[in-house]
Amino acid sequence: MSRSAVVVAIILAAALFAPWLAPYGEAQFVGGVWDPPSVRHLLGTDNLGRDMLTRLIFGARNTVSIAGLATTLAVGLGVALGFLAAALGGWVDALVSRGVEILLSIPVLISALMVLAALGNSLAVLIATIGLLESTRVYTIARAIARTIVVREFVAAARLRGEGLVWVLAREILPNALPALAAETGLRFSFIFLFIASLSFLGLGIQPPAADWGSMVRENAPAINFGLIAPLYPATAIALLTIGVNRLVDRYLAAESRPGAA
Amino acid sequence: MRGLIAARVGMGFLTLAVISALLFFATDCLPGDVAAALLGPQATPEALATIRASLRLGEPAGLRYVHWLAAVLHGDFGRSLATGRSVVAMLRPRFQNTLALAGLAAIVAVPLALGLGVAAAMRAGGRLDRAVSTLCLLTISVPEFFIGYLLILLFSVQLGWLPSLAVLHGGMSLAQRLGAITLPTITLVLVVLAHMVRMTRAAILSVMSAPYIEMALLKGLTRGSLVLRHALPNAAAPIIAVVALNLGYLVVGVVVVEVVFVYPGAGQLMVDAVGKRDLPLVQACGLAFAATYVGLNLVADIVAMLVNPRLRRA
Amino acid sequence: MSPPLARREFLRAAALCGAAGAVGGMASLSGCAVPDGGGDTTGMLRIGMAGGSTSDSLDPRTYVDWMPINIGYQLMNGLVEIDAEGRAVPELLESWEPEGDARVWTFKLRQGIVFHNGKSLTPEDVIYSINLHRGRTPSAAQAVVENIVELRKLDATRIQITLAGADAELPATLSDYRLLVVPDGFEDWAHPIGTGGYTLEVFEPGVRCITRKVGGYWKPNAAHVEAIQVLSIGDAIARTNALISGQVDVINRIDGRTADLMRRNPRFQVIRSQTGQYAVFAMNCEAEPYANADIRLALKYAIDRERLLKTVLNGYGTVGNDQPIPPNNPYFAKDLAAHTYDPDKARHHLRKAGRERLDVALDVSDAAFFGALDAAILYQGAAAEAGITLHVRRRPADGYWSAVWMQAPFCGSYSDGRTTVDGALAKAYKSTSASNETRWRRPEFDRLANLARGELDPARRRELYGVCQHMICDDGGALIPLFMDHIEAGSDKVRGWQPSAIYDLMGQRIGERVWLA
Amino acid sequence: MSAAGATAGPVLRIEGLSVHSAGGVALVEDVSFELARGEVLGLIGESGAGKSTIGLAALGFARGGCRITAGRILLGGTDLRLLDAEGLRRVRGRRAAYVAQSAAAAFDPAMRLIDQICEGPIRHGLMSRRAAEERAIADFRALDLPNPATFGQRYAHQVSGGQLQRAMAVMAMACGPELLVLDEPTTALDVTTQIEVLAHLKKLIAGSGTAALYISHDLAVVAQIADRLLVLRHGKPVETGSTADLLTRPQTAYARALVAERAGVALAATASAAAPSAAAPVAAASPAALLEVRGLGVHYGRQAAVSDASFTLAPGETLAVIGESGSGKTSLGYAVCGLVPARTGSVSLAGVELAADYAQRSREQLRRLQLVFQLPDVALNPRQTIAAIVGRPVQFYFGMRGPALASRTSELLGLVGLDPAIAGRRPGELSGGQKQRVCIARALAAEPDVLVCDEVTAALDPLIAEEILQLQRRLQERLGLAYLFITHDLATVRRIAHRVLVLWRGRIVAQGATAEILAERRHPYVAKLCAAEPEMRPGWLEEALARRAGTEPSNEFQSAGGN
Repeated sequence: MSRSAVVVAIILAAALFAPWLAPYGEAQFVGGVWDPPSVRHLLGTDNLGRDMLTRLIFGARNTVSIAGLATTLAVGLGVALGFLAAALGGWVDALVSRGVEILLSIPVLISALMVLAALGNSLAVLIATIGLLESTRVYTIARAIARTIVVREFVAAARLRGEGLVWVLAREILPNALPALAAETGLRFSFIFLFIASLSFLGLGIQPPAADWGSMVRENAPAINFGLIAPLYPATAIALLTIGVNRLVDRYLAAESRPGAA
Repeated sequence: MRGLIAARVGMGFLTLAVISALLFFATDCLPGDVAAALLGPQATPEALATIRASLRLGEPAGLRYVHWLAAVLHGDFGRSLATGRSVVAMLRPRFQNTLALAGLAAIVAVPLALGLGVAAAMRAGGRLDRAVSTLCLLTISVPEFFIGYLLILLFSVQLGWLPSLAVLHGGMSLAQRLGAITLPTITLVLVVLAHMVRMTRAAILSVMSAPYIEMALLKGLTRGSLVLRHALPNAAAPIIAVVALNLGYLVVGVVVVEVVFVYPGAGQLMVDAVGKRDLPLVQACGLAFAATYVGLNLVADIVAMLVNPRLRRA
Repeated sequence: MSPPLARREFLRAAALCGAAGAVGGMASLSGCAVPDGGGDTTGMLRIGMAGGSTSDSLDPRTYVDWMPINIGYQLMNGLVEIDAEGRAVPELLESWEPEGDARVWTFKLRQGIVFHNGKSLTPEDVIYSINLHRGRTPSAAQAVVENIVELRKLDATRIQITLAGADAELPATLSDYRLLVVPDGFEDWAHPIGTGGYTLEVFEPGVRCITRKVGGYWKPNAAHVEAIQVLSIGDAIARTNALISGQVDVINRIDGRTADLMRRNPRFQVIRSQTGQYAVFAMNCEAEPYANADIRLALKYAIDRERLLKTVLNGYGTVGNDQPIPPNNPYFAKDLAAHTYDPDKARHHLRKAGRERLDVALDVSDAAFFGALDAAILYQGAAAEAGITLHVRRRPADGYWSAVWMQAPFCGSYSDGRTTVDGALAKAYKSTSASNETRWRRPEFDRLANLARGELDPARRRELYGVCQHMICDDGGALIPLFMDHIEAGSDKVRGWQPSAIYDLMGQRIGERVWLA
Repeated sequence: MSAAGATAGPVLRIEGLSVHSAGGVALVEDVSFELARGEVLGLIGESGAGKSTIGLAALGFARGGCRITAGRILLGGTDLRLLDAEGLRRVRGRRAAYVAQSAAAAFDPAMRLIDQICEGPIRHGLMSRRAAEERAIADFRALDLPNPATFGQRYAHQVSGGQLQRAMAVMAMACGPELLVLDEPTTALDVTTQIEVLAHLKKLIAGSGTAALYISHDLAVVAQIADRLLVLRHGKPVETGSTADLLTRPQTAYARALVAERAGVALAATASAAAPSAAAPVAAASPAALLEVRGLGVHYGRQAAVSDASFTLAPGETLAVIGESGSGKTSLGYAVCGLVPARTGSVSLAGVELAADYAQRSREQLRRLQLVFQLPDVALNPRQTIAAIVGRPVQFYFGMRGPALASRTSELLGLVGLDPAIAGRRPGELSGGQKQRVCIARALAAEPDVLVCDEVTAALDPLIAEEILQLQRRLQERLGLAYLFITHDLATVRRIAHRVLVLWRGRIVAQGATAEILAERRHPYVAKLCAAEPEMRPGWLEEALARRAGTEPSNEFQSAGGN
C-alpha cells in the first residue's frame, strides 16, 4: 500500500466511522475561541470553541460524501454528453456545446441564487447543483479528448459492425480516454471540496452546525492574522486528501502510458 | 474552414442572446427589487412606490426585456437603475481592469503551466514531476481568498514589499500600477496553474506510448523536441480545452480576488448589480463576460482544428 | 515553399491565445483605466472603510450605507449635531425653543455661513433641504420627518416647525445624517455644494473619494487635515492588513479579536463606541408558535448571552435584555429583571405553554448583523439544553432584507443606535411602524410611548419610557441578546479621535474632527 | 550485388547479444554478426523470432520494458551499450537509421510529412532547412511519388500506405546514415511499388556505402537485396552464409524448410500461371449472384476515386481486385461496405439493394458483409484484449456468452494460427503479423457471406499466409463464403482467385477468369503487374529493372521457374 493510498484510506475510515471516532459531539462547545492544542483538544478549538479534531472528523464525512456524489454526477454527466457530442458531431455537438457555454458564462453567484430561490436548500439540491455546474467543465475536456479518438480506424471498424452508439462510447472510446479523464476526475474531486464551501457561504449548502472542510477554512481564516494556525488544520486535511487521490491517479496514469498500452 | 468559423460566430451571437434573456429573467425572479435594495430595510411604502413608478418597475418582465433588447439593438445599453449613470460608462473602466488582470495572469500562467506540465511529463515519476504535482495540488487545496490572505500576510504585512490594496487610479505610474496588481496576479496564477499543469501532463503521458513517438526517439531527437514537437501537438486537444476553461475562469470567476485585494474589477460590479437587482447593469456585465467566454471557446475550437489536421475533416 | 502559416508559429500563438484579449487589457493598464486625479497626498487623512458600493450616490436621499454618509459630512453640514455624551448640540441651527406642548418649535439659524459657491445660508435653503425628504420622495428618511406637518420661514433668521404629535426631542430627531443642507433648489448631486470643510475632488462610487480642504471653515476647531481620501474596503481582513501595512490611517468595523491584536501594538489605537446598536432575533408575534407569550419567554431564557458576548464579540459589547434601550442611555430602566440563561426557567415556560419540547427554525445570515450566524449556532447549542431544537437555516446575504426579514417567522435582524429613545421605539415597536419586525402591536404601548415623547419633564418621561421598556422586555417578540460596540482602529499619528454616541467614526464626522501628528 | 568492399573496419559488429523482456523471457539469445560498409545482411525468420528486437538493438534501443542484458553493439567502433542517453541520441537517426514496418503508425499524424522528414538532418545540425527540403523533394522524385514538389505538404492520413512507406525510406536516408535498419519495409506494399522501393534502397546502399540490416520473412524479397543471410528461430541464430549459398545449399533443416516453402509457393505460382491447377478452385457455377455491383462511383470532394465499376460475386467465389497503389482498390472495397458512401451506382447483396451508407444497413446485412482493414496497427483498439476484440462479434451477432463464447474465441484464434494463450494480451504487445491475424479472426467471427479483404495476407509470412488461404478455401467450400480480395500478391491471386478484376486509375480495365487475365496480359498494365513478381533468384531484380527500363514486357516470364 503506497503512502498516498494509506492517507486516503485513513480519511475514508474517518468519514465512515465519524461518530465513533470523534472525541466530542459535532456541535458541542468545549472551550474558548482558537484555544491552542492541549491534551483534551489535540488540535485546539475552532472559531466558536468547538473541538477542531472532532470538527475535522465529522467534516470528513460531509465533505467526502457530498464531494464524492457530486463528482460522480459531474463526471458521469460531463463524460456522457462530451462523448455524445464528439461521436455524433453536427447539430448535437453544436446544441450541447452552446448550452454548456451558456451555463459556464453565467456567474456561479446568479446560478446558485436562482437554484436556491427555485428549489430551496437541501443536500440533494446542493449535490445536483454542484454536479450540473461542474459537469460543464468535465464536458469541455471529455469532448476534446473524444474528438481525437472518434476519427481513428478501430472506431470505424466497430461502427461498421453495426455496433450501437452506447457500445462505441463505452467500450471503444472510453478505455482510450481514461488516462486523461482520470486526471480530470482527480482534480474535479478536489475543486468540489471548495465549491461546497463557497455555495454554503451563499446559503445553498450544508446547514449549521454540520461541518465541512472548505467552510472550516473560511470560518477560521481570520485566525491567520493573529499568528494562529487554526485554518491550516482543515487546509492540510484537504491537501492530504487531494494529494492522496491525485497521486493514486498518477500511478494509474503511469501504468497506462507504458508502451504497448496504447 | 472559413464557413465553419462563420457558422460558429453566428451561433455565438445566438448564445449571447439566450444568455442575456436568462440573466434578465433569473435576476428578475430573485426576491426583492432595486427599490427595496436602494432604500434598505427602513424604507417606507410610499418611498418604495415612488421609486418603482419612476423606474417603470411595474411593467411585466417580458415587456421590460423587450424594451431593453430594442435599445441594445440601437447600441444603447441603458442606464443603471440604481445610479442613473450610463451602464457602459460604469462597466468600461472596470472591465478593462478585469481584462488587464486576467491577461497578465494568463501571460504568466499559461506558458508556465504548459512548461511545468511538459517538464513533469518528460520526467514522469521523477523528483521534478513529484515536486511539481505536489505544489500544484497544494494550491488547489486552499480557497482563492486564503491564498490571497497568505500572500498579503507575507509580502505586505511582514515584508512590506508590495501593497495589499490594488486600487488603480489615474494618478499612478505604470510601476505603481504593476506593483499594486502583483499580488492579485500571483494569486490568480496559483489558482489556475494546477488544473492546466495536471491536464497537460496527463494528456502528454497518454500519447507518449504511441508508435510515432518511438519513431521520433529513433530519429535521435532530444527528449525536449520529442515532447514539444510530437507529443504536445497530438495531445493538444484536451490541453487547449483546459486552457480555455481557465482563461474563462480568470475573467468570469475572479470576484473573490477583487474583494480581498480591493481591485476595481467588473466582478465586484456585477455582484453589487445582482445584489441591487440593477437589471441593465447585470445584463451589461453578464454579456461582457459571456462574450469573452464565447470568444475564448471559439478560438479554442479553431486552434484545436489547426493543431490536429484530422479534425479538420470532422 | 514554406506553408502559408507554419503550424509551429500558430502553435506558439495558440499557447498565448489566452493573452490575446489581455494585450488589449494591458494597453489600458498603462492608459488611464480610471479617471485621473488624486495628486498631492501630503497631510492627507486616508480612511479605509466598509460600507461603500458601486451604486452609491452623494444625494442625501439615497444614503443607506456608511461611505456616502461620511463623505456627506465632509462636504455638507447637518442641522443639529450629537455630542460625545449623546446630547443634541447646535450645528447650522444655532438655537431652538419649543412652545407649550412641544408640538410647535422655533429654530434660529446660525448667521454668516457661506456655501462653497459663495451663496450665504438662508432659511429657504434649510426648508428646501428638509422638504427633500417629505411628500412624494424616494428618500428613506421620510419616516424620520413624517411627524412634521408644516415648515414655515418666520423671518430672515428663524423658521418654525409644526408637528402632528408632540416631540420633546425634535432637535435630536433633526440630527439625522440625511438632513444635510444644500442651497435652495439644488439638484446637481454629482457635485454637491455644501457648507462643509471640504470640497469634492474625485468620487468613484464603491472605490474611492478624495476631498480637499476649503479655507475659512465656520466651525471652530474643525477641518484640520489638508485632504481626505476614503477607500471602500469591504473585506474586514483586507481593511486590517491595509492599516497594518501603512496604506491607510483609519479603518472602521473591526471585530473584537482584531481589536485586542491592535491594542497590543503601540503603533495603533483602538476606539470603541457604545452607540446602542443591537442585534435581534425577531419573532413574528402573529405567527405560531410565537403568538404565545410563554413560548417567547422560553426562547428568551434559552439563549446564553454571556457566551455570545465572549465568543462572537470578544467582549466588545454589553449583554442585551430584550428591549432596545442600551444601559448607557439616561432613560435605561435599571429595575428590569435580566433574562440571564436559565434552561429550567425556559422549560417552565414551555410547560406553561403546554409543551414538553419545542422545534423551531431560525433564519439567519451575516447580512443581518456581524457574527449573526455564529450567534445562531451558539444559541442552537444553548437552546438544546432547554429541550428546544433550534434549526439554524443559513440564508444568502443577497436580498436578505427583502426575502427573509419580515418574511421568516423567526429571523436575525439589526438596529443601529437612534439619537432619541422615541426614535428607537418608533422604529420597530409602535403599531404604526412599517418596520415593526415583531408585529407586536399593543395600543397601550403606543399611547404611553407618544405620551412620553411629548413629555417635557425629564423625570416623568423617564418613568413612562421605563414602563415601555418593561412591556417590550416581558411581552415583546424581540430577543435582543447583545448591544454591539462600534470598534474602529487607526495609526497613532491620528489625533483628536474620540468615541461617539451614535454611529462610528465619530458619528461619521471624523474627516473634519481629527488631525495628523 | 556489388562485392562487399571491406575498406575500413566493419560498420556494425554485434557480439553475444541477448535481450530479455520485462517478464524475464529471453527474446534474443547470444546473436553475433558483422556488417561491412555497403553490405546488406538479411535477417530471416518467422514472426516472433526476435528479428525486430535485434534491429532495434542495433540502434541501442529496447522496446518498453525489455532490456539488452548481454553482448556488445559496436557501431563503427563505438559500443552503443557504453553510451549514455545523450551519446545514444547523437547516434540515432544520424549514424544509424530505422525504417519501421507500418509507416502509417510511425508518422506523426499532426505534423506535415516534409517537417518530419527534414527534422532529422536539421536537429542533428547537418543541413539548413532549405537544403534538407530540397534533398527530400529530390528523393520524392527519385521514388516516383506523385507531384514531389508539394507531396511533403500533406499529412500521413492523406497519403496511401505504399506512398507512406517510400516517404519513410526517404526519412531514414535523410541524414545519410552509416547503418540502415529496415524492418520489413516493403511487406505492406503492392508488388510494383515493392520493386521500386527495393531498387531505390539498393542504389542508396550501394551508392552511399551504407550498411543495411534487412529484416523480412519473405525469402524472395530478401534474396534480391541481401549479400548475406542470417536465419533466426525463437531468438537464436540457426544458420548464416552468403545469399547464393544459403538459397541453393541450405545446411540446417529449418533453413531448408524455409527455402522449400518459398520455392513451393513459387512453383505453385508458376504452375497455375500455365493453367489453373487442381489447387486453383474451379468457379462454382451457381447461377444466383450473391453480390452485385452496378455503375459504382466514389468521389473524394471533386476527385473521382472509382468511376462506373460493375461486377458480380457468386457465393463461394473469390474475386481478386488488383491494381497499383492509388488505383482505387481500397476505395472500391470501402464503398461496397458502405464505409465510404458511393455517389453513383448500387450495391446489392442476395438481390436486396444495400443503402450507400453503412449506418442505414440492417444488422444482418452488416453481419453478412465484413471488412478487414489493410493496416492492423490502427484497426485494433489498443486498450481492448484480444479475447474482447475477437469475441465481441460472436457475442454481438450470435448472443453467445460465457464458456461457449470463450471456446469459440479460442477456436477462431486457432483458425488463424494464433496461440489462444494470447487472448489476455493487448494489441500493443503483438507483432504486425499477429495483429493482422486478429483482424481476420474478428471478421470470420461474424461468419459472413462476403469478406472484403484489403491486402490482408501481405504482412504475413508465407507459412501463415498459406494456412489462411487454405482456411479461407475450406470456409468457402463448407459455407459458400465469397471473397472480394484486394491484393497485389499475384501468387495469392493465382492460388485462390476464381476471377480477377484489374483496376487502373479508378476504372476496371480487365475482368475475367484468373488464368485468362494473367495469361493473355492484353492490357499493358496487367503485363507490368505480372512481370513484377519477385523470384527467389539473385539478380532477378536487375533483370526486372532492365526489362521495365527497356520496352514492351517480353513474355519470357512464362518460363520463369524456381530452381
